[in-house]
Amino acid sequence: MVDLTIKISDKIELQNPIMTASGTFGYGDELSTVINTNLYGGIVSKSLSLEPRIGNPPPRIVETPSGMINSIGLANIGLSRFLDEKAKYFQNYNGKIIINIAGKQDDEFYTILKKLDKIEWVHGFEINVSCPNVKEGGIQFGTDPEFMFKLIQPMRDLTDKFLMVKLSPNVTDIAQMAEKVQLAGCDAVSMINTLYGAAIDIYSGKPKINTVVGGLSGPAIKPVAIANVIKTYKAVDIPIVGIGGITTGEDVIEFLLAGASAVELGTVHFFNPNAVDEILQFLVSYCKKMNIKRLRDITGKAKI
Amino acid sequence: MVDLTIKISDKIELQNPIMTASGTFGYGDELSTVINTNLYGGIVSKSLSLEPRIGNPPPRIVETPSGMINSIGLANIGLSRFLDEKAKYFQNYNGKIIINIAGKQDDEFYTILKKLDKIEWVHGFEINVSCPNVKEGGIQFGTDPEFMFKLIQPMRDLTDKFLMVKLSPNVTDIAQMAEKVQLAGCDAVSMINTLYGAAIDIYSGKPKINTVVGGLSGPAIKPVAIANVIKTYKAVDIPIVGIGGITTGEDVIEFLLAGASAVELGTVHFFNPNAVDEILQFLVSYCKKMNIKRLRDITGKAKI
Amino acid sequence: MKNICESIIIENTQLTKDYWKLKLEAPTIAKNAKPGQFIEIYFNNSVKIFPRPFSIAGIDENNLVLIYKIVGSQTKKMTSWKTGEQHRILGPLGNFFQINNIGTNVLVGGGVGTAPMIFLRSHLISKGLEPKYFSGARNDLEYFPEEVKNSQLFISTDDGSKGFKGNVVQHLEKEIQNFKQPINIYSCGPKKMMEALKKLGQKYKIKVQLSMETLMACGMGLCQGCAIKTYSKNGEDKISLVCKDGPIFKAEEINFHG
Amino acid sequence: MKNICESIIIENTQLTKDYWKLKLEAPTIAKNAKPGQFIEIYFNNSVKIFPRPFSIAGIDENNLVLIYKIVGSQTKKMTSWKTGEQHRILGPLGNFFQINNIGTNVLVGGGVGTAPMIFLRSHLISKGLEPKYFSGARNDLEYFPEEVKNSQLFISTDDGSKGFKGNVVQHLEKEIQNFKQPINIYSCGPKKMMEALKKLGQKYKIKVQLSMETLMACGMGLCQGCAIKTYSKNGEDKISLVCKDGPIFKAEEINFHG
Ligand SMILES: Cc1cc2nc3c(=O)[nH]c(=O)nc-3n(C[C@H](O)[C@H](O)[C@H](O)COP(=O)(O)OP(=O)(O)OC[C@H]3O[C@@H](n4cnc5c(N)ncnc54)[C@H](O)[C@@H]3O)c2cc1C
Ligand SMILES: Cc1cc2nc3c(=O)[nH]c(=O)nc-3n(C[C@H](O)[C@H](O)[C@H](O)COP(=O)(O)OP(=O)(O)OC[C@H]3O[C@@H](n4cnc5c(N)ncnc54)[C@H](O)[C@@H]3O)c2cc1C
Ligand SMILES: Cc1cc2nc3c(=O)[nH]c(=O)nc-3n(C[C@H](O)[C@H](O)[C@H](O)COP(=O)(O)O)c2cc1C
Ligand SMILES: Cc1cc2nc3c(=O)[nH]c(=O)nc-3n(C[C@H](O)[C@H](O)[C@H](O)COP(=O)(O)O)c2cc1C
Ligand code: FES
Ligand code: FES
Repeated sequence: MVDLTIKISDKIELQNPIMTASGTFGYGDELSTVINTNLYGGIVSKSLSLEPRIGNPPPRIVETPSGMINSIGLANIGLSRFLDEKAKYFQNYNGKIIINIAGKQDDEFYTILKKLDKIEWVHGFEINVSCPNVKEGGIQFGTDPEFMFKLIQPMRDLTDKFLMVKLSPNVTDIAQMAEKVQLAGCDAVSMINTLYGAAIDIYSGKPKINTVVGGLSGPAIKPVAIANVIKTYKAVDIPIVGIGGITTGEDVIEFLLAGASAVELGTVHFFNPNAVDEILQFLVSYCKKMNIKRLRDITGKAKI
Repeated sequence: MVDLTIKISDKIELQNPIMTASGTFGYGDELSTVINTNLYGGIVSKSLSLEPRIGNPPPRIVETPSGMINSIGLANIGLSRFLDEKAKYFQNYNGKIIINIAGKQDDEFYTILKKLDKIEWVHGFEINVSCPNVKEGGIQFGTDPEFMFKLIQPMRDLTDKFLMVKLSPNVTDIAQMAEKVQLAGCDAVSMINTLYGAAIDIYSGKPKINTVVGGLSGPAIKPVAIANVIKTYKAVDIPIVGIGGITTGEDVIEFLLAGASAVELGTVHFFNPNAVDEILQFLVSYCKKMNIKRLRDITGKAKI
Repeated sequence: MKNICESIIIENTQLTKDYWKLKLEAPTIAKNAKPGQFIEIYFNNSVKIFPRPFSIAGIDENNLVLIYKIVGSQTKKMTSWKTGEQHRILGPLGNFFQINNIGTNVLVGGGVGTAPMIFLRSHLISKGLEPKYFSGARNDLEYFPEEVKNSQLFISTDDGSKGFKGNVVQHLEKEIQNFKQPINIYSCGPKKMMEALKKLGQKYKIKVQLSMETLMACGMGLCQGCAIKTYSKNGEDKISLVCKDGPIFKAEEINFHG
Repeated sequence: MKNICESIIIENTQLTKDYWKLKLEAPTIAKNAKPGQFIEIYFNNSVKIFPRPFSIAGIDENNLVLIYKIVGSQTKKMTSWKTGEQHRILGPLGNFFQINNIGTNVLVGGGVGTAPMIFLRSHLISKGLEPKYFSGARNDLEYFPEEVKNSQLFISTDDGSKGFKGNVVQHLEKEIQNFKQPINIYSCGPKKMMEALKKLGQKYKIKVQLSMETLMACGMGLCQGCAIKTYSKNGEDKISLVCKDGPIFKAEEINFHG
């Protein structure tokens, strides 16, 4: 028997290390008629804001070599509708439910956090700091260590639930950001959000993404994510949730060896909605072949 | 008749905007028996250091989705052997010759620059600031704006030749770095060098690259490069040389529209040594189709 | 109910220079599919990562019929697919045409927009309805639904190389007074054509349903990438997802100036 | 002289479970190729971007013969290539075996290491020399050079399912005293085997030439990616490029502990 359960901090135990990445799995229920969504260890919701947001105008996505750029603009139905419409599905959901929160200013984050802290089926939070702060002229919360620290530190007092911060790779030193997350008393750090990316239509001269620069994801960015996890694993003691280009079970093992305790599947859902199933099968067969009893034991075990 | 000539500052005019990216074209002569190397507007040499370097131990390269990671470690034959062995080939070379310089401390850069300034067939320099500074505990010259400025500013007094600085994308704000290059009086900026990337063999647990983290290049990183060129074009007035994942003529046009005055071909040489030929043919047919008389006129003309 | 399956290629034949017909065995999808719906085809291990959406052009027992045009790398790749091969597909996706049982049903298809119209037409005929079919193209090299009975088929080409000379909407407007009211228009094709149909609908107070196209990543509401600008019932600016809220929209919903 | 060309597939046939033979028309390369050299095969528009190196296993007029084993995605893809298709290749690349005209030439091939040995053997025979050929494998499912005249062919398998039971180097050591001096060994195969051959060479004072394998990006000295650890003439640590300084090295040059 192979034990796939893992813990991300003492607060969250998952039946397996596979979660969904925010924004790539709808609200969690869309795929439930196509695949068995209970296969996931946990679901991370689409980034939620206080009020509904229609998101950015089209075009919002474009294909790039082994990847894609998106600029959805955090389109979401807002906190109240989310709670009204999705509660029933999530109450009956097997795995853990982590709500990704994205605000345009500090208060928005805190308000959402306080409300959701009381909801029973919400097991934890992932804070998306890759969105521009409207008050501070659109600077991203996630690019300056002090700036981010000021945002996240008060959060620890607002909830005892699992609290994780999702970091952007578009910084000089992601490990330094992770250190701040740890300092703020958060339970874990997840990485990576998308890389900056852009594409231009050479016949119209127009950017292929409405906001000109969007977020690059998919298999293309996996090496960047692995490098970031390796660096961060050396720098902090809190668990790391690895994200970026995961497509196969091999990729999941690679993230775990690099230092991740769990992972999130993102873009793969668009080209292989069934990935979770194939990945879980691989994890079991890998553990058997390599004589690994508990998958969690391989975290950070790369020979580096 | 389509005019493909371009200028990168007043100091260098190229017969076309296609150059080679440092480290992906040997010393410039290796391919000369396979393709017509005179097709390039210019050749950028392998990074040169004062003394020969054997480079990093194997494994040095690995494939990643639509890309690769390398950690060659600036292996090169050193300045004197370079001048002895390659002079004859370069003296007879049609296009412009730009020497990429990589030192481990300030003095090494300056010594090489002074020597090469006197060599007639050397038309200009590309300064590689993505290497670790041995004196300062291995911090990269290219990640801190002030640190880089201190390195490059004295260079302007050492040569009147074309002087370009090659920037790393592994920073929070590449445009800020480019502003420093402009402030230092350099003639141009080239971007991007490789992204950080890593990969782990899941059966041996060993990193697939000797140095654990290496440099990611190839088609996968093109969107990142385009985004960086767009941002930098807004921030500086000096010309930009675009690098990163260029594979086809379409890619070259995309870089020019984004704001590049010229481009360098890198990883593509490994999977399509003939790319320059196919690209030049495309550039001509594109210009005809779009009724563009001078290719240089499209630089920065994306509708952003 | 959406279903992912390994479909088996039953037939893959060239129709015209650029048009191909693909028949796929996919029983569960075939059973549930309605005219206007589409499927996603997955391409393994490809530099281009998105699946590709194709309208269902017909159902033949357990099989789906698609009509596809070579426009880029993946449609090119599809032409090399051989009978017996398995390819993963997802469907049926999206909403479908709302059918009217009285008056005249007018189908307007252009280019690859032909595919869903053929399915819709068979469906209407199976219900005993006799739809009029307007098929327009730039010239006679495009694909036309030859099987349609001549009396109900109205062909036009921009260059007059086949049928009426002019665009398909001009052709329709010329004929429209002869049709029994109420008229219902169903259409799929280039944006320009659909915009003209929206105007025609407003002019003659005809209900028009349009099948919209955009770039899609997931095809099932996960990514929110397939957004188009639309209007809400009370005319406010809105954003809709083609794969989930569409691909079929009422003409008045579409903001063609977005 | 290296040449890039669109080679035409003449033949692509399965030899054993995992081994295939590919014959490609590439006149310029065929004319210049020497035993030990290799070519790079390019794969268009692929998620895996590197070309793949293959030793030349023989020349047949204008054609190159390759023997390849399915080990991953690109070798798998190659099995679908059909006669008449064009595929871009580059070659001949690298250095070649240095041939000795006196004494005994001993070829030692294991697994895909068979390919260059077959070419070398034909070459030696065309010069009137009679090489001994030692072919080793794990078991009889591997590919063996059947065409070799039996008296000169020495087969071994680890499990004894074919020929001598044991590894190829043990086999060779058993036979070596029967061979006429000076002996020259030429080999291509797994690292372990080549390391054992190096030791054998030291023990018996025999010149050994080894064909080395590494991951390659460019195959022609551009990227410096195919580095291996070697020793210089005076025993200093060195780094050599397999594609340019090799693939053939003197056994004493190779640092197997790198
Ligand atoms: C709901 C829906 C139903 C469709 N039904 C059919 C059908 O029945 N038959 C059929 O042949 N095609 C249909 N299409 C279009 C089909 O999906 C595209 O032609 C296909 O994705 C192109 O893939 P490719 O890799 O060959 O081309 P690519 O290499 O991806 O693209 C080639 C060129 O076509 C353009 N392009 C590609 N897709 C679109 C698009 N959706 N809208 C505008 N421009 C595009 C690209 O910008 C590019 O310039 C449908 C699309 C949608 C959204
Ligand atoms: C000079 C030279 C000559 C060669 N000649 C032949 C030949 O004649 N016939 C033949 O079948 N093969 C030969 N090879 C090996 C051949 O190049 C590889 O088998 C091929 O590149 C694998 O491609 P793939 O995409 O199928 O496998 P991949 O998917 O790239 O790899 C599959 C597995 O094999 C491993 N692997 C791949 N290539 C190598 C390598 N070079 N060394 C060690 N492990 C590797 C990978 O790490 C991976 O685990 C030669 C290699 C070199 C360097
Ligand atoms: C279409 C799309 C929408 C996304 N939306 C969000 C979001 O709302 N919030 C967030 O934190 N990350 C969002 N992301 C980022 C992903 O969660 C993930 O971090 C990133 O895509 C890298 O993983 P991948 O390569 O596996 O997709 C989005 C990604 C994509 C492709
Ligand atoms: C094998 C290899 C070696 C490289 N060596 C150097 C180098 O010596 N100096 C340098 O400035 N850049 C070096 N680079 C970076 C390239 O010049 C280029 O900036 C980068 O690869 C991005 O372009 P590409 O995606 O087109 O390859 C190297 C890249 C590769 C792949
Ligand atoms: S294509 Fe993903 S939501 Fe429509
Ligand atoms: S493979 Fe590029 S130098 Fe050898």
